[in-house]
Amino acid sequence: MLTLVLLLFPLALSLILLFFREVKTLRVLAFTGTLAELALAIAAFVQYKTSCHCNLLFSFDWLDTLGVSLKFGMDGITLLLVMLTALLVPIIVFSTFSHHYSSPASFYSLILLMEMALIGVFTAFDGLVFYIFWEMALIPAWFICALWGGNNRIRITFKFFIYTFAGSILMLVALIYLYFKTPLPHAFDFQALYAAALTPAEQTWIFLAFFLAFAIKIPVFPFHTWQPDTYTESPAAGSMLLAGIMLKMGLFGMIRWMIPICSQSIRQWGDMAIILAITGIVYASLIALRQNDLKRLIAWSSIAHAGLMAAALLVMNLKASQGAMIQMVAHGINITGLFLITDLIQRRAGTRNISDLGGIALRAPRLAAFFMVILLGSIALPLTNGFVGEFLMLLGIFEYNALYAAIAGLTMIFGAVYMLWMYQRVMLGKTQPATEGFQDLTLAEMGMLLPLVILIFWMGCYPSFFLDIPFPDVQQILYFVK
Amino acid sequence: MFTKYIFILLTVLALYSGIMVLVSRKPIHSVLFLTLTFFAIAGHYVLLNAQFLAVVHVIVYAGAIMVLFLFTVMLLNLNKDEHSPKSRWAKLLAVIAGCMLMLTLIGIFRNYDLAVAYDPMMTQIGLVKNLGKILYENYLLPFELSSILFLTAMVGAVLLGKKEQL
Amino acid sequence: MKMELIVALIPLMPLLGFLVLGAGFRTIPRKITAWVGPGVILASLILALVLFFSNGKNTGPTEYHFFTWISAGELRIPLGFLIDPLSLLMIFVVTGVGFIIHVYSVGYMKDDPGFNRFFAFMNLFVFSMLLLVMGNNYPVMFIGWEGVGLCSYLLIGFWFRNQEYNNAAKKAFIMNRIGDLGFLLGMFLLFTTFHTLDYHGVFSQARSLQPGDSTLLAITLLLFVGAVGKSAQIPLYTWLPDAMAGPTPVSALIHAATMVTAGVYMVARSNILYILSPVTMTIIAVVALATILLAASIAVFQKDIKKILAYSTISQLGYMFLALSVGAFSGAMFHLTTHAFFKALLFLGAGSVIHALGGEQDIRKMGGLRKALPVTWLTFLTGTVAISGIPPLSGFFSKDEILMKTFGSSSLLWLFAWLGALLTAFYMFRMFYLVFGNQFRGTTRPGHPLHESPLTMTLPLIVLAFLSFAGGALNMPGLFGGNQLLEHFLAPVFSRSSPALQGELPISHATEWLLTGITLAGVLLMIFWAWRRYVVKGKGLLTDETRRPFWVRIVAEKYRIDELYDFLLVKPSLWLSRFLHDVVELRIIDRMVNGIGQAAIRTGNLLRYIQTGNVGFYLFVMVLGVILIMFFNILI
Amino acid sequence: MSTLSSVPIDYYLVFCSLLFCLGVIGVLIKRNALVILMSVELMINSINLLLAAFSAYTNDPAGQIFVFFIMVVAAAEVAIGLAIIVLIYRTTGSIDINVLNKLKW
Repeated sequence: MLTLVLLLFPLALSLILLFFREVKTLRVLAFTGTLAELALAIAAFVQYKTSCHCNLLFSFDWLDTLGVSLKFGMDGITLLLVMLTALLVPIIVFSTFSHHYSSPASFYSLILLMEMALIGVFTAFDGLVFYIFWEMALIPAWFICALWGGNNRIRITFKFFIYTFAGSILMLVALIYLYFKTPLPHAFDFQALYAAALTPAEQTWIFLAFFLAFAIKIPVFPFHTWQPDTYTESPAAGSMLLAGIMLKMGLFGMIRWMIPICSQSIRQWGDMAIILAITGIVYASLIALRQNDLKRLIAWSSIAHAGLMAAALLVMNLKASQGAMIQMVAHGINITGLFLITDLIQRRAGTRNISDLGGIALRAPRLAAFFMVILLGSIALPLTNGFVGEFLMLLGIFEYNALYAAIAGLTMIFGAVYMLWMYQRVMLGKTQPATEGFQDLTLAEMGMLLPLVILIFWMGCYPSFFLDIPFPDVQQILYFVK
Repeated sequence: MFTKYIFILLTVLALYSGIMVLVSRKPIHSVLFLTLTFFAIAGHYVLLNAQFLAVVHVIVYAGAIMVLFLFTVMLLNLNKDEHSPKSRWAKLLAVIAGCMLMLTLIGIFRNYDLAVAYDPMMTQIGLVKNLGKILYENYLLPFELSSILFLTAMVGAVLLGKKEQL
Repeated sequence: MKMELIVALIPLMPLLGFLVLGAGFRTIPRKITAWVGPGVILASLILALVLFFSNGKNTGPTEYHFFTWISAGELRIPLGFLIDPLSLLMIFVVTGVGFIIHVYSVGYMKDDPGFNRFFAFMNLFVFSMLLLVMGNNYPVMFIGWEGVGLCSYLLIGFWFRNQEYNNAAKKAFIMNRIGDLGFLLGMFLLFTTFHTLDYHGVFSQARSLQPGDSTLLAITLLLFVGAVGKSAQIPLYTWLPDAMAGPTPVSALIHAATMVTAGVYMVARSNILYILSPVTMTIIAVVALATILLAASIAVFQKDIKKILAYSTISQLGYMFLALSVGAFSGAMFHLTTHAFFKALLFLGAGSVIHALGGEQDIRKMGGLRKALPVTWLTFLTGTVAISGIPPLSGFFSKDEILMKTFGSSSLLWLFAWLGALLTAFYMFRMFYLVFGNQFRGTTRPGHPLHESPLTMTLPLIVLAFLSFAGGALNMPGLFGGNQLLEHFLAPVFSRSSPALQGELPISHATEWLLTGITLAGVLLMIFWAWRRYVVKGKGLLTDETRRPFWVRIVAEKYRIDELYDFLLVKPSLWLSRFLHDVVELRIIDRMVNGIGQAAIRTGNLLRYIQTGNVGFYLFVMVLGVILIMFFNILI
Repeated sequence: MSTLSSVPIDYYLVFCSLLFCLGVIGVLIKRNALVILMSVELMINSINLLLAAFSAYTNDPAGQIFVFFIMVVAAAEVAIGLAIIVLIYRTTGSIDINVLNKLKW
């Protein structure tokens, strides 16, 4: 039941918000609402006991004759991602307070709608319902980017929408095909889909369809071209939602839907996919080196990180999968932090061109410290959150194929290069005209970044807390795969 | 055997007037021949022991729809010859297309074995009593929805017919 | 107090210092920082002493488990510490030398606006270094390994207004990262081979392997890549000279005494793995010798006092690796310890000189500082003599031991190592004479007369000078009637690998005396030559560098290795980055994606013309369509 | 009433198909929108009759119910269709479909 509340509460709130006009009321409502959602998520965590697929289950036969049921529930993987979503959205909402968006009611309403859709994606136990939420998440994301984005937004968001939508349609086709292969009576329930009887050729096609859908969403090289533009042109909140949470949809889809269903063909064809993902790591890292737009650089870094996570999931062993699990959370936190800081810098300096910035650390040492911590998290320094994930993922990939791990490991070097170089040009050195009167962080802004920093160290120093949540389910899925 | 003759009579009547609908030059003649066709079809309904349908058919088609057509023809003063008929080739092509369709349809029907179990004259389903029961028991919702459809059509027709801009 | 608590507190004290100073880096007054910064290190040192003495005679390894850090499947990495003689020695070096340098920094950094930040980073460094040496498994070592890299980055770029310094910092971090990747992969291979990453588990399983095992070869090579990065050996050494951009105490602590020796520690820790793979040992020997000679030859022509010391450090680290490569693990650790003393002393002395001259680092603009800086002069002399290897100072004993062991392994290796020792003596005394001999050649800033440093700075110099002088007593070789304290102390750690070393030829005392004599004679000759050249003739100050022969120019320009790397690695990756973005990304991949969209639009444009607008035509087409569909229905 | 077994269902099929094809030909050859609409009615009626015939022959009332609903729809369609024709006439002054070729590419 709590799952349903988690799902419906943001929806209700997003509808309620439409009735208000006053910006302040809207902000307070949206922020307290998302905080309440976080409280609900924590309540779900407390209630969550063992790992069976019966946790916090809600089921309602929706389309009886088709075997579609509104079935929501939580397992460890879901719980982790729901907690991440519930945690990041209040921070994202808070970060928008210093902006003046036109028609704020729809803005906050869309953010909440997005939160609802994301939670729906993660909690759905039914294939069709999963698909519906999957598409539903795209709509608010598109509106947020297209209405409040940068100058080039229409062309770019159009591409974003069509591209990701095209992938999703393939997934729908795959799901429907699977549906007809499920044991009688046909159903879209995930356990029914897992049990679908497929010939190897069929499985390969299903795998290709799923992989394309998820690869576009994540995005995996070479299906990434929508991503840097979209991240760059979106408003800050949009970039954070896209990179922080929406990216995880694809990875989540991989482990929940693709791996258990297509394990055979992943064994057969997975190498191709892994090679693509790993190529993407190097490719994106290299391109990130020369980016001059702060947001674009972070976007490219995100492609690199996402490639590693995708590769880790595809090798299908426990270490890599667990690493991907914790890295999903870690990446969500780090990338949100990086975008937050980019937003802060852009608002203060009026630009996010790296060449126009510099010397910010002189004026804003607190910002420099926070930035450094988040940056260290994203370049995977031990005792920060990024390391645990990367260590496990690389170890898992190494067990699969040492060469892949060596190439994927280049991300450690390249990540350090582009991130530190960026930090050096933005924060260090002498001040530039744009950064001359740079203000340091206010108390509120520190309050916004502090939870992220705490999590970065918490996850880095005591990751067991986070690793234990999805462990039984990941293990079960991998056991099932075998 | 009697019914067979009636069937043939009605069929010939329907087809003749159907052809005349096409052949007539003046729209008003077409309308009148169409009415004749509808009456022939109503006769067929009676022959099939579907009295209710026959009655409804006469009321709706011959009564309402054809009046509407007539009314439109009169109102728009359309009763003129088609001064520039389509080219002969176009007509020929159209007729050929129609015949091909006919052939295709017959070809399809030949593929099916239409063994029919019931004697149509013995069935009582076409009676008002039986049909009404079924209509109000099993098809109540579509029935009610059709009223909404009508309402919509009415509103649409009125809106379209209004002269001034909205 | 419980042992666990003491052990846990040793690294936690510096962490506490970092947290306090880091959180309040804008508010805490300098006076408090001046106490807290060195104080926490002193606390660690005292705790380490407590640990050492309460352990008493029990020198066996003790493991302390705190909690499971990472676990996934059969992988279980505990956050645990291992206290054995090796880690104890390292703890003493780190906290001891660290404390001295912290005290020195109080004076050195007195006027710097980033005083609190400096001590926060220094404390963080000590914390990381302690984790590195105390961990009971490779991943915990790796935490420290990367942590010290980070602190090195932060401290090299401490004066971040200058982008040159930032470049140096970045370079250091990235080169370290390259090594770290090797380390990481080595760990992975260790895990896939032994299914554990604990020292205990790995070493006990490794012992059963055959020498020359190919997996072991790969593991040791990968780990050695890590060591190469951290300990600045060929080919990843170029960051260390650049790292001299940081404040001098940083150079002393991180880039001379502790962090750069992490690689040596790691190899010594993994001694059993290395002993079992002779090929790696040969490679290490070659790399070490090449590094010794390369760095020493570059040092001869350097003009920056700190850069000379940096190259000297690289060269001395080469000696340590040389010792490791011939299986003289305790010799390497001995040299590590004495090197920590005298190199820290030299750096701090250099710092004192720089401090006195108001930031001048060019030795051509120094000279004659003996009178102005008597304490610095005397202590610096101690350090110089020690590093040159003149008895009875510590450097002599540690270097002599390495040379002996090397000779036992191969006389060719010894010859090159001997050459390196001569070079060392020459460049060290060149620097010494140029700085302290003759007359002052520079200019003093008005209001800044040459002055001896304050007590906070000279006191550490004196302490370190004493240690450099007497440090040899730690492991006096049997040749000189010593009892080899350190070797016996460390023996349990290396006992596992000693059976594998049995095949070595013992060297007779006579040979030992002879070799020592040859070395000593050479060194003294070199010192004499340096004295003749720089004091008597007053050379080396000239600026007519263009007239030098070609090979000298190459050496003086550091063999142009930096330029080579720039040409081979940096430029191509930047070019590749641009190529990938401008050509592959925009022209190929993105164009393909957009092409699909445009194809749809173009097709639409073509199909548009079917819409003739003629209703009759539409009807005709529709009927035809229906007929076709039905017709096909029949066919099927 | 006497039996209709002398009239097999095939007769209805052929008759209705002929009527339907007449409607199709009408749609194709006529240019007057009104007559085209009438031809459409002809087609609808042929279908209705066939439905009723099958309904009677198989004793299934659903067919006749559907006829009923089709009539409903047809009535609505005619109402709207004629309204549109009137509108077209008002705007273009003609109901010749060849005039209606504004909607092209």
